[in-house]
Amino acid sequence: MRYSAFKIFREGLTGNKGWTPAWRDPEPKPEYDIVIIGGGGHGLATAYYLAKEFGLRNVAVLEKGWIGSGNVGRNTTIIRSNYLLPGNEPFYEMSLKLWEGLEQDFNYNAMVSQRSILNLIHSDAQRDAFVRRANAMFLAGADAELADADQLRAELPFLDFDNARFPIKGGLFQRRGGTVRHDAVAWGYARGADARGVDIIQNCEVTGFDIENGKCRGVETTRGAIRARKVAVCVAGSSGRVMALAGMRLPIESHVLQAFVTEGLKPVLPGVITFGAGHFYVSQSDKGGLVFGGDIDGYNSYAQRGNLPVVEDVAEGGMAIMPMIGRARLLRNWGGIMDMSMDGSPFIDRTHIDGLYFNGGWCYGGFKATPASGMCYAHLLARDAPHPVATEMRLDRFARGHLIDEKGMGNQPNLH
Amino acid sequence: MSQVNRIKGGLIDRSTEISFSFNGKAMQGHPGDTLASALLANGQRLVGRSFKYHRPRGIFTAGSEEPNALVELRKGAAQEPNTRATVAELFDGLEARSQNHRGSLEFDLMAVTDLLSPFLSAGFYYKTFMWPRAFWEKLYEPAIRASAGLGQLSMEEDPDCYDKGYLHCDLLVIGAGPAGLMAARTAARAGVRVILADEDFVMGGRLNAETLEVDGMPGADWAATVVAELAAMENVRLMPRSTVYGAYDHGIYGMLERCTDHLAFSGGKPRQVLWRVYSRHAVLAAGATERPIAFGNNDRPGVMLAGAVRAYANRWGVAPGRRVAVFTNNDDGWRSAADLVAKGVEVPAVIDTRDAPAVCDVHGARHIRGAAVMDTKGRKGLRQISLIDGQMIDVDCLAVSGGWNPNVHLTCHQRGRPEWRDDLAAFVPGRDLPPGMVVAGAANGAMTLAAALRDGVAVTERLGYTDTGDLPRAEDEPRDGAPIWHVSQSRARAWLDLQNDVTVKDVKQAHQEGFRSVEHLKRYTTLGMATDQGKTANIPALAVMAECTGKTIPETGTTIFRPPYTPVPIGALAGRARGRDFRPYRLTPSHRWAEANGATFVEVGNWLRAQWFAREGEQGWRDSVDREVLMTRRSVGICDVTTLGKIDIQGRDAGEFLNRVYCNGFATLAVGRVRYGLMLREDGIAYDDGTTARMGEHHYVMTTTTANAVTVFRRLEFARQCLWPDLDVHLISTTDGWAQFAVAGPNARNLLRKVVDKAHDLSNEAFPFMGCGEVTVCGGMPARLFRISFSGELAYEVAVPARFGNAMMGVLMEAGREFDAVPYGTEALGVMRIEKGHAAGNELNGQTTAHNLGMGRMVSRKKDCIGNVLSHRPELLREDAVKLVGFRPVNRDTGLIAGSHFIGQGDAVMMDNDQGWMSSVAYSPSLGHSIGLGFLKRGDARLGEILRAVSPVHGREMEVEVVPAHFIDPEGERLRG
Amino acid sequence: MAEYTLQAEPPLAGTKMEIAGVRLWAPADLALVSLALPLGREDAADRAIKSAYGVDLPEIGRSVLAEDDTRLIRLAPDLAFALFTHATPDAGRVVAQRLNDALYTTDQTDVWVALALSGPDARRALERICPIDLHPQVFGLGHAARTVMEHLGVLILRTGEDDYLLLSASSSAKSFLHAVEVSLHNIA
Amino acid sequence: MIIHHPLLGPRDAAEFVYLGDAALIDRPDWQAENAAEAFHAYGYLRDNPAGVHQELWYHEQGDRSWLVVTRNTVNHEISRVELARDVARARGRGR
Repeated sequence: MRYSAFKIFREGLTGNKGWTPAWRDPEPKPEYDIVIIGGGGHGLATAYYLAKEFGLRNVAVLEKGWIGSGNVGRNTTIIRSNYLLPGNEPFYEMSLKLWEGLEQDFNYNAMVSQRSILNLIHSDAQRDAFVRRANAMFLAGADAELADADQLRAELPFLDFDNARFPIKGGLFQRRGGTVRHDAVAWGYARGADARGVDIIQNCEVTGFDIENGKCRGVETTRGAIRARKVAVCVAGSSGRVMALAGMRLPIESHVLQAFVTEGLKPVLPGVITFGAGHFYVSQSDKGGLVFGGDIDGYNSYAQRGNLPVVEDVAEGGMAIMPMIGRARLLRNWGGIMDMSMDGSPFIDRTHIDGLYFNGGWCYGGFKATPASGMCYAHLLARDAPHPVATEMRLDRFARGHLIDEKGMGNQPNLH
Repeated sequence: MSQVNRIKGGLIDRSTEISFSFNGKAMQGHPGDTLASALLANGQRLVGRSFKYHRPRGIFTAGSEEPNALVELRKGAAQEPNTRATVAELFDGLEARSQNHRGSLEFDLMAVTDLLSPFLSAGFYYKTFMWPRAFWEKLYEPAIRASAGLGQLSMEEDPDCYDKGYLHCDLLVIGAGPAGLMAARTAARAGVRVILADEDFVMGGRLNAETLEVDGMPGADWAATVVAELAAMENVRLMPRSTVYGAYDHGIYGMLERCTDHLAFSGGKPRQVLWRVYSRHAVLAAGATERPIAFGNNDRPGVMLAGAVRAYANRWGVAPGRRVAVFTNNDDGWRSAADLVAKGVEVPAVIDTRDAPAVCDVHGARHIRGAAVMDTKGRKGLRQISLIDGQMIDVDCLAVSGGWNPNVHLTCHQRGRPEWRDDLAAFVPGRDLPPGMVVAGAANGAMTLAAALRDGVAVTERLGYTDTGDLPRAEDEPRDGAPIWHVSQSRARAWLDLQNDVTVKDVKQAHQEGFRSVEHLKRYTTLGMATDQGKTANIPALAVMAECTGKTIPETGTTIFRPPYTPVPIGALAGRARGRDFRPYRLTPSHRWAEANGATFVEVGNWLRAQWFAREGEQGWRDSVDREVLMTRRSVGICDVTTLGKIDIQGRDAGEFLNRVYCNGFATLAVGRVRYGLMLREDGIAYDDGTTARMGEHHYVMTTTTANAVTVFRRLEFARQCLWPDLDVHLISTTDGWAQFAVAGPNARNLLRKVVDKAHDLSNEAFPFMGCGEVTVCGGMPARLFRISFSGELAYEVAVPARFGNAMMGVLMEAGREFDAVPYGTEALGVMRIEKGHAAGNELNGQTTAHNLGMGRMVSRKKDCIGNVLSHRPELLREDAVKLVGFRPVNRDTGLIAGSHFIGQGDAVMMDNDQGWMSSVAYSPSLGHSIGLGFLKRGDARLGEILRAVSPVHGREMEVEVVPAHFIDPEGERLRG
Repeated sequence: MAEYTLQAEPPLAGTKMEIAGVRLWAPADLALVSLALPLGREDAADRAIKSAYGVDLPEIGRSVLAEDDTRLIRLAPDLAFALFTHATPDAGRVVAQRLNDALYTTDQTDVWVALALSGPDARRALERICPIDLHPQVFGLGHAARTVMEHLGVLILRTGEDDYLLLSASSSAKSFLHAVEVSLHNIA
Repeated sequence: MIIHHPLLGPRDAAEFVYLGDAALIDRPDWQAENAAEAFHAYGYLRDNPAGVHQELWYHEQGDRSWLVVTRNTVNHEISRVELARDVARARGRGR
């Protein structure tokens, strides 16, 4: 079924009785060419691009709960490509370009809104680092724009320019950055993949891998064994748990990241604002809630909930930078589990087990990466060669000493 | 008399009349009123508009679960959007306004969306607005945003202050209704520390809203006597107006106390206090929330929850209507009818979905059995209801009861799942409660008064707190019911989520489109996402979904309740940490001197440091900085460098310890000598640098960079305790203890000779470069002297106890007067270190190795040290790695740009041609042109080469020449002189 | 006679006020010296303490008053502080000599600043910033704890029934005073 | 969270700084033949269990001790807290 204004109009006149399921609810088949473990944004995008770009349709996506129940369903919805390092920036820029055409591509309005993202600058050293990054973005074909304090004062008069502990000295804009309605991304990809023949199987948890002589032949699930030529793990947040079933230790720790939304408010924020001297970033959703977040709690956790110190820390950052939000109320606060990698950058790679592939380590930057991650993983699965923008996202990079460490924090995941 | 609906009784002070306004209209109420009760008393039924369709909305509940009656309170910067009128305490002068309408509340222009509702069903926006692409941001989205949202922020800084605090107790009782009061009393009498918190401003919970008796007295009176007993006990803390909003790990609870929200003016005191309550145990006695039944047009003002209707009558002396019908599926609804009649309100009918005898006698009311309300009329307020059998009844208020849901929210904050109880047709707390928490009363499914009282005692005793007193006498009032969730015969839209306009049809459509998991349902329809978090909507919607799927409600699922229980202002979560109080300030010892001498300050972490010292006549900061550099290099300059981390390291194994934490050797450092040290992280990346001085046989003083002072200390403690626990090493920070000044320049020694006591020989022979020692200054003041140089000049750092630092700065300047000594700030410091080619934060950025920094040979292969092994990984030692080198502009008039990238002559400006970046730049007044440090591929082998430094973000590029990083005195003659 | 002399300017010198019935002041001339117990030579260190001060080192988290009014505060297995009144900037040397160098000493006098609070509501004010439980049954006389208040590291001591001594870093003395002052104002 | 410090009693976790897996105590021998491999595993590979986890916390706003905390990563329950120094010695670390 193709969605359109006309379709809505016709359904509206006939009592909205003609809508059909956005995706089927198939029983798992005994065998697929490719089984993707994880019905999150990345897994569904991978399936979509496998079918659409590489013509591989005998594909299943296995999801232990409901699709989109992982981090694509609980994030702060930001898209951007303002990275520094060559191992990252071309990948995220490709992702941003994919976002730009995504809705027309999969015929689903995910409310991609390029309302800009701003990183505030509070010191000269920070400005030097942002200039370097802005130029790296240009070199990779992305957009970037430096603003001085006066310009920001005119554009965002509600920021605290006069009484701030860490004065605002300027900012780095990426105007093409913005936000996306996160759940819709999962649904759009699922619907698109389903329409192209991919089986999306919910409530199907993988309990083991069928590995023989160094080759992965399929998976055990709560709904029976499923054989596959290739098994693609795509379960960021749970990577450690799932890959342990294949006997692998990863350069990843699982950490909880909290996110926050306020009650609905009439429009106050034009775009995404990031306060680097504190730990706070914020945007406003189409429904009016201020959606914000900060640092991870900082300890290993699979609990999908956090604790008060970070809640307070984030609120302090918010009040420090925009004290007008003091009377806005926090409505909901949730936690998601992040694959925090050892250098803050992800992996899209084969493993040492033949037929077993791994996508993970997204830290808390996975949402914006969804389209490119799907595209690059699909490329790897279909061609057995990395996509040109994902050549450095390898598991062996630490052994080689090839680090993609944007923040320069080293092998301590909770600092990335 | 504006209070047309005021009836007798209630816990309000009728002797005092207070004035308030709603949408500018003056109204009156009494102390004890909420804004909602006062609005109802004044006959104001229409109070707001719904989120999506802008449908008229009235007051629906009498508590914090309110989905409809959201208003803006106060004005100007104090404007407070989305406040529930049902919990806003009335005060004299209160100004309230309705929100979310264009034009007046009565004639909201946006109400046109309601006419388009067939086209705006669940998830419609995912299916359209995609063409043309550019229209989304420009047209569709702004329109959606403007119509969405609810209240308005003032856009001004929150004028109130907030505070936080910590409370500790043995038992936290959450909710001061019958169960909570009994729990608190039991534990209090047992002598343990008790905190009793309730979100209401009057303790007693439902007892204040009911006509039930305890121990032979009215419930509210009984509650007051218990509260009085507790208030007199030293081990009890009563906290009304305090909402426990979150249950966090290990018995930590978040609680918001509203201190001045019920006052017209805060008097400069915190508006709210955010308490973290540390409690061994908690009794959750949060009561229950009534749920509605969905039927056609059930969203009109005048349709209310039955328990709320009787609360208004009993507690506030307000009749929400003049003719009030009751629609119920359970016994409890009948009590509303009976209480209203007892207060003289006309109740034309009690419509019970059950075909069963009357629960009690309701004078004047028809009992309509096995019936249901199907539709309503009344555009801005209820006028008439029609039943499924076709009969119509004129009413202006309909009290609806669909049963009660235990308030299990806090039991789920640690991911516990509630369990379904068929006899109650409701979820009750599951077994997986937050550790230390027990649940009592209606929250635990003990739905009658007597049961709640019993339960409050029982759960507390189970925690080990016992009281031998008698259980208060009360009755078990009838609470039977038979669930019905929506009236299937209704043809008109039947609302589930009143705020977000989610109807039964929307749920059915979500099912039809495959959004069947509860989470999909919520996300697709926005059910339960409004400010009330679906407190009244979620369970009925779940029931509708269960009907569609043919499963039971528990099979269909439950949603996860997350903190906060009710919304918490961001201002309260931030507390005092805002504006200049966001983080503490650290001041250098000479701060006062600097202030008095024209310093401009800059934030360096939490420190404020003098950036430069402007003199009269200087046109801008560059003038000052150039002068400071030139005067220092020409004669002598003084800079407060106290912010560098200082760690006192003592112990028999201190030398060995240092040898392991620095990559270069420290084993051979002699007493009285200083050495530069480079520290790596264990992953082999350069981490921090500084000097360490050997002050005595077993005594060293380490300096770290300002930025890393805290983390270096932490890492050293890790090495000491976890890696080599049997080394005798002891660390203590002395950063704040010593005021340390760099005295740099050709006249540094001459100046210091005037200050350091004569007994100390400062000659080059006696106190050479990289020497150190304890000295006295100014006639016996203990001091430390280090001959080290960051500027490249003949330089010393002299340290005195910090309390003498301000005076010391003055003395140094006074002694330096004959040399034209200048104070210099961080800018001049930065210029001189770039001139000298020293790496600083921009170079030691956590991404560079000793190899990159040109210090690869310092990493000794002959000993173990942190980072040694991993620093030798192949790709970190690549032959084409970037190397730190100097740059100068080919056109000397050009200013370099930090952050520019290096591109070869003739190469395209793109990533594949990127050869490195400029990390630091400065204008060198010594050389008369801009200079830079940067990282360039194979940089050390490319001296003399001409490259382009491009900065596309500035739209600029310039030619630069690769030069050695030492721009000044490359042989180091000055600093050894 | 030296040409120049140095005047001491302790960051909170002269602080003295009463808010909410609580007296708040900065005690003058407090000296603080850290005492680290050499590994493997703890017994000798203990003996040196005993002979110098006439008391044993207290348990961790406790302090004792020695005969000369020096307060010995035990912070960790191998670390204690000696807190005493001493105006001249040689407290470290004085203590080291007294202990016969059996412990590693570091003068901490200028690293810290002190604020004293006294009054029945002192605890209620501290409740706003102090995360640890100061209830008299839990935090008894002489108890000592290092913790964090308003982002500042603080060593808190209970020196009397309603008396507390708070020590924090000297560089952030003003923020420290502000934090305590605001706490008092907010309960007044 | 609350960490029951073995010497100081219950303290809010906010006084502490987290490092990670207590395996970081087991720093390999730099002279071993497989030192490169061993240090790679030490520095980069983690068990990352969903369940009981031994981990290092530093009492920065307290007594500056490093602790080994045994905590369940699924429900955050802490079952044991030890001084890291004792653990390190028990694991054979010395000078």
